[in-house]
Amino acid sequence: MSQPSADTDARSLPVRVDAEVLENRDEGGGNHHLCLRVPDWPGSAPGQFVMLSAGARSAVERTDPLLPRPMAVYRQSGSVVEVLYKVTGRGTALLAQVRPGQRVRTVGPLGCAFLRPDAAKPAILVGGGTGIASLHELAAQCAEAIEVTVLLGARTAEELMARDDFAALPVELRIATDDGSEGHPGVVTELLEEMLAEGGAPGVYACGPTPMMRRCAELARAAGARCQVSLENHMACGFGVCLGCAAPLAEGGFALVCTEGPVFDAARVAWETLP
Amino acid sequence: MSQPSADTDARSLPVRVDAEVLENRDEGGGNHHLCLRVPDWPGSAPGQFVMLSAGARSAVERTDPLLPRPMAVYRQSGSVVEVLYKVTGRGTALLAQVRPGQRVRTVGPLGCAFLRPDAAKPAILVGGGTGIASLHELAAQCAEAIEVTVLLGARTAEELMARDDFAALPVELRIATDDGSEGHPGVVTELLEEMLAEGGAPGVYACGPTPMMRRCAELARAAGARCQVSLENHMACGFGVCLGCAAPLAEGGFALVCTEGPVFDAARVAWETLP
Amino acid sequence: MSGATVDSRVTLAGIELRNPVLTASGTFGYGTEFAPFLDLRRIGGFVAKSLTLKPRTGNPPPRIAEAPSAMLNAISLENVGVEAFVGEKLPALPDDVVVIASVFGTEIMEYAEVCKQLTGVPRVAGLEVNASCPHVKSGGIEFGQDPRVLADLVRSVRRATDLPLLVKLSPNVTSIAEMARVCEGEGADGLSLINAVQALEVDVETRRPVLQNGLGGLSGPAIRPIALRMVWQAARAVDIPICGIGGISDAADAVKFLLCGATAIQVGTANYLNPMAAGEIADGIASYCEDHGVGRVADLVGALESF
Amino acid sequence: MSGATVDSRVTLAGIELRNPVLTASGTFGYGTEFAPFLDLRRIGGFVAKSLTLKPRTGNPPPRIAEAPSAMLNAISLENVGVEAFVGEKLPALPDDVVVIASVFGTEIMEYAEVCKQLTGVPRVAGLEVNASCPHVKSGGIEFGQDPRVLADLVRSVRRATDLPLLVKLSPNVTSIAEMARVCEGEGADGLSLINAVQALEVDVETRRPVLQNGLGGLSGPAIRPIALRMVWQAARAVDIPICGIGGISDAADAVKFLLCGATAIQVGTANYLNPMAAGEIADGIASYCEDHGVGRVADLVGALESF
Ligand SMILES: Cc1cc2nc3c(=O)[nH]c(=O)nc-3n(C[C@H](O)[C@H](O)[C@H](O)COP(=O)(O)OP(=O)(O)OC[C@H]3O[C@@H](n4cnc5c(N)ncnc54)[C@H](O)[C@@H]3O)c2cc1C
Ligand SMILES: Cc1cc2nc3c(=O)[nH]c(=O)nc-3n(C[C@H](O)[C@H](O)[C@H](O)COP(=O)(O)OP(=O)(O)OC[C@H]3O[C@@H](n4cnc5c(N)ncnc54)[C@H](O)[C@@H]3O)c2cc1C
Ligand SMILES: Cc1cc2nc3c(=O)[nH]c(=O)nc-3n(C[C@H](O)[C@H](O)[C@H](O)COP(=O)(O)O)c2cc1C
Ligand SMILES: Cc1cc2nc3c(=O)[nH]c(=O)nc-3n(C[C@H](O)[C@H](O)[C@H](O)COP(=O)(O)O)c2cc1C
Ligand code: FES
Ligand code: FES
Repeated sequence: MSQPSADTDARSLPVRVDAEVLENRDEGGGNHHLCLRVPDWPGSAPGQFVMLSAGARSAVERTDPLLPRPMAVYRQSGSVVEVLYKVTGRGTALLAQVRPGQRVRTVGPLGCAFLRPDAAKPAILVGGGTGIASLHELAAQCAEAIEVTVLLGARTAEELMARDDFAALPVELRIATDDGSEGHPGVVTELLEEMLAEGGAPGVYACGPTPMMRRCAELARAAGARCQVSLENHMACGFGVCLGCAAPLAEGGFALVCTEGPVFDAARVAWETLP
Repeated sequence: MSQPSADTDARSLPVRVDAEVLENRDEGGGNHHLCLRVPDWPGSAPGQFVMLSAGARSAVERTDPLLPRPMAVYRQSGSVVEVLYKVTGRGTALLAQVRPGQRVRTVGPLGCAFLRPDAAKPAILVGGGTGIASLHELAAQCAEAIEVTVLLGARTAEELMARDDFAALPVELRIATDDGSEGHPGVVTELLEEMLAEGGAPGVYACGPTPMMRRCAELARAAGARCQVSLENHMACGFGVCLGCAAPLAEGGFALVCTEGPVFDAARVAWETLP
Repeated sequence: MSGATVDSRVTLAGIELRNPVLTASGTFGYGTEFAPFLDLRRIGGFVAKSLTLKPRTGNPPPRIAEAPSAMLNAISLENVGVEAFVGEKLPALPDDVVVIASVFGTEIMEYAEVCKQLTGVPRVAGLEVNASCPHVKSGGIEFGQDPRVLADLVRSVRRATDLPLLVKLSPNVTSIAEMARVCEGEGADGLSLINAVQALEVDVETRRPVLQNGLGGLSGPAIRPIALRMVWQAARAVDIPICGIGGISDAADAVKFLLCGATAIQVGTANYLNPMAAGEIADGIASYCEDHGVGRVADLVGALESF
Repeated sequence: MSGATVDSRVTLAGIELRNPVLTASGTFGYGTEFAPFLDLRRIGGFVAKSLTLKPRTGNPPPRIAEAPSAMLNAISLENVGVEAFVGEKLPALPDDVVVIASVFGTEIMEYAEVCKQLTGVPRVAGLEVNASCPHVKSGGIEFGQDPRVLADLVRSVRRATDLPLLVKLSPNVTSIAEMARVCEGEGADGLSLINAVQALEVDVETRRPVLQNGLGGLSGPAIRPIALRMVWQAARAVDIPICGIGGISDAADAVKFLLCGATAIQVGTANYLNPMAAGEIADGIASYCEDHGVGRVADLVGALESF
């Protein structure tokens, strides 16, 4: 299985499979847990994602909604690929209706993974909303080698994704909810601010809504810490051909989030013009 | 509850309801049995139909497939409306995926019913394929008053719809299958031919594929029997505004199948140009 | 959330509407068909099926087919004729319902004559001239596809009536802005757009077109982004009001057209799928306004911001 | 059912293709991106992303959005430039893959120069001139929207190359037949149609267009019936071969275009949803032929029967 690495050549070649649904569980708060059997799954590294089309190969070929949805690989083992997703619109609502035994068209693994964490430094993982799903594989791998703190944020305790899975890892877990229904009352970046104030220039790994990631980037820069973010741009293909997912770079020009990302060094992103 | 009648003024006003699915059972051979709760259902007469949109009010608003599907009222009792349908394309396949508790947009009852059978004459009902579903209410009502023979045809015994429900009625039931797997080996109109040869000028009531109905019309005319057919034109609205369902008439011009039909006197139909 | 505090009234080409939701010609019959489903006083009004001088039957079937997020139709000119409309259809409608009559023809004189006969009829609030009809003299090209033919048409009907005059444009053109300006120049009071998009669908088993007529008109959600573009372009080209049409299925769709510059909208194909759609859209626009702090629906018109 | 006995070869504008399935410019990158999914030798060939003289970056995001049975894009001119295409992209492709280069520009001289630079490059089997680019001198109207501008463009690129020359037409016109005849008259060897349909989508929360660029191009299944109509119209207007494009997602869709007169087809947006689509469509056409007793795919071309 591949190690966390953004080295393009080390990436496994993606497959396209009409994957069998093993499980598709409603976990409450709009969150769902999907287990797919993907024969020939080549393995993915933390931060990589798949493109999922619900219904493309089910009994009914639908042309609406049309585009596949990008989803992080939440966990993987052998040919079983897990995805944790929130119903936010029509595509994810359709996905939530798929039953075990039906098929979901799956393309992946795609994208560049998180860069291997520096073995000498503690890591802080900051996840907000659906961004949490992108961090579980990273947390699990890092926790074997270094000290890891995971900060998770959501609007309410009910909407919080994956709490129990993170709690089962050998990491320090802290939670923030907007309504104070669990953990710190407020936004998750306030927890990051607190932790960075303690010094030590840890590695920061963030995935969540743009304002959250932007704030993480600012805080990390101020603290002299390196910060990687996983961007959530809209995508049509996921493998570098539609040019739809361009993110503006601080150095000028654009990078494709699907092939050059989704993981970027936070300092490279032109946060002001990122949609 | 209303009696069989094509009297326009006696028709109940249709309703539009996002009906709750009580049951949606796969009966094998592509056939499915759907039970809907339609509050304020005004009752329908044999031969009337509903327009069903699967998914219009489910969790996912889909725009494809777009048009609702016309389906005969198979049975009704109070606010429960039953439909028997075969999966033949994308719309019916989508309908087959709907689960109890979900909603199916329902508009109806629509169309003109079969004319009340002549109390002095026996009735022969001829159903082929999905047309069988249009005849059950008629059979049930007629059987209370007159001698009824029901002839049902299908490609195979497995694909045959509603056999057991018809068998439970006080009617004479005869079956034909193309492959001879049940009953008469051949087409159902051969059974009709046999029966008409016995004389007595019964009333003939037919619903099924166009070639079948056309043959019934020919046989009935030759035997001097009156024949009513229920046409299955493609429809967009079902209540007379799109003008899409026009059927050519022998007298020239067109009739709207959804409002002037679906039941027509077979002699009125221009069979050569009916699509 | 109820929208009760919102002022929904708009004025389209001089016609005062209770709210901006009309229904589109050919998708709402002559109005009475919807009585079981919808109190017509819940919507702004309706545009009746296009009328010709004499009653006409339409094309032989098949006349409709399904397409991705759309339908195709080739109904052609089927209608009861102007006389039956005035004598039978209009009187059957409840009072207080705004009726716009749609006019159709195979030559300009027929259009003008139908307009004349509808002028002065008390229940007719305005006319919509359907310019998507093939112009036999120009070799089958639509009236609305040639700026000169369109100008002639609008000039003639303008002379024939003093009723509020909307011209319904064909989308099958290079420049909708040019066609809009032609109509404005000839005295149209407003524009309705778009009509169905010319299209073709084929059956690979029979190897024939699915419609007996061959070509048909594409309508429904699939054409909405095209319609929205054309409404935006037309609204920037002219000062007369615009009635937006094309794939509108819910209140959000309708709001998009208003933002792009439409003063009112028409619900078309959606009426078939949901005979209560127009009423729900009218209520939904008001709720949208209330939820977004907009006091008057008219304030949405043309309020699109650039990026 | 395997299609193995069917002769799938077609000749498009002098280019011999193993089968009639190409992939559309801008939806297939420079070919190598599909290597994990599809042996490029399974399809007829591909049309590369449109090239300009110099490398260009595209529009700022958002560049794409979803629409009913469709997507919208405003990628603009983003490409690696003709030099990098010849120097880096072409050599990375396996032998025996038919490559058609697509050419783009903001003025006619740029088109001609890019065509010149691609002529004589061994791996380039033909050129496709993308006429859906806004012509700055005509005030932003597309090259393919004005018959005179289109004639000038085709004349210039025809002089610049002796490679098989396809002109890719814009669907945003009144008469596709007229545009087709213009290209034929100026010596084009074939036509590709349609490009994406100009469209607009709005976000009712932000009250802005969903694309940063405002307008975008609509592609995918929603436009298929429009594309099919235009291919049918163009095929009746000219004698040069046509490559059909627009919403093709499966073999049946492809067969419809062949029946309407297309010699070959291009798969576009479907590549995004299913990177194996083009291969599956190629196989599916052969199976269709086998199942329907058609010995040669070429026999389907223009075989539509009237009703
Ligand atoms: C690399 C990557 C990994 C992701 N991983 C996860 C995950 O593990 N779990 C999870 O719940 N979500 C994840 N997301 C976000 C997820 O893709 C969106 O929530 C989803 O596409 C929304 O689709 P919808 O049909 O519900 O919404 P709609 O609003 O109906 O979608 C309309 C269009 O917008 C796009 N879109 C809308 N929201 C987003 C978004 N936030 N990001 C990207 N595209 C969007 C859709 O893909 C679609 O094309 C990820 C996004 C990216 C880019
Ligand atoms: C008055 C009436 C009553 C009917 N009652 C029944 C019934 O009780 N049970 C049953 O199984 N079927 C019935 N049918 C037929 C049923 O409507 C079609 O089988 C169904 O519409 C096919 O839809 P699809 O999505 O499976 O097929 P698709 O081929 O995907 O449909 C594409 C389009 O064609 C139309 N269409 C295709 N076949 C037919 C057809 N045979 N009749 C009308 N439209 C068609 C669809 O409605 C849709 O608009 C009835 C039809 C009519 C007109
Ligand atoms: C079956 C059908 C019949 C139509 N008849 C007419 C007509 O008679 N006159 C007219 O101006 N438009 C007619 N139209 C066009 C509609 O009024 C409307 O412009 C078009 O369908 C686009 O709107 P929609 O996508 O909301 O349906 C018809 C449309 C359909 C689908
Ligand atoms: C994201 C995107 C980018 C495109 N870029 C180009 C391009 O560079 N050159 C071109 O000629 N067409 C381009 N097209 C148009 C396609 O080649 C095709 O003509 C159009 O999408 C219709 O086909 P489809 O519906 O199968 O996608 C692009 C289309 C999309 C969706
Ligand atoms: S999603 Fe298509 S290039 Fe990135
Ligand atoms: S189905 Fe619309 S008029 Fe009959």
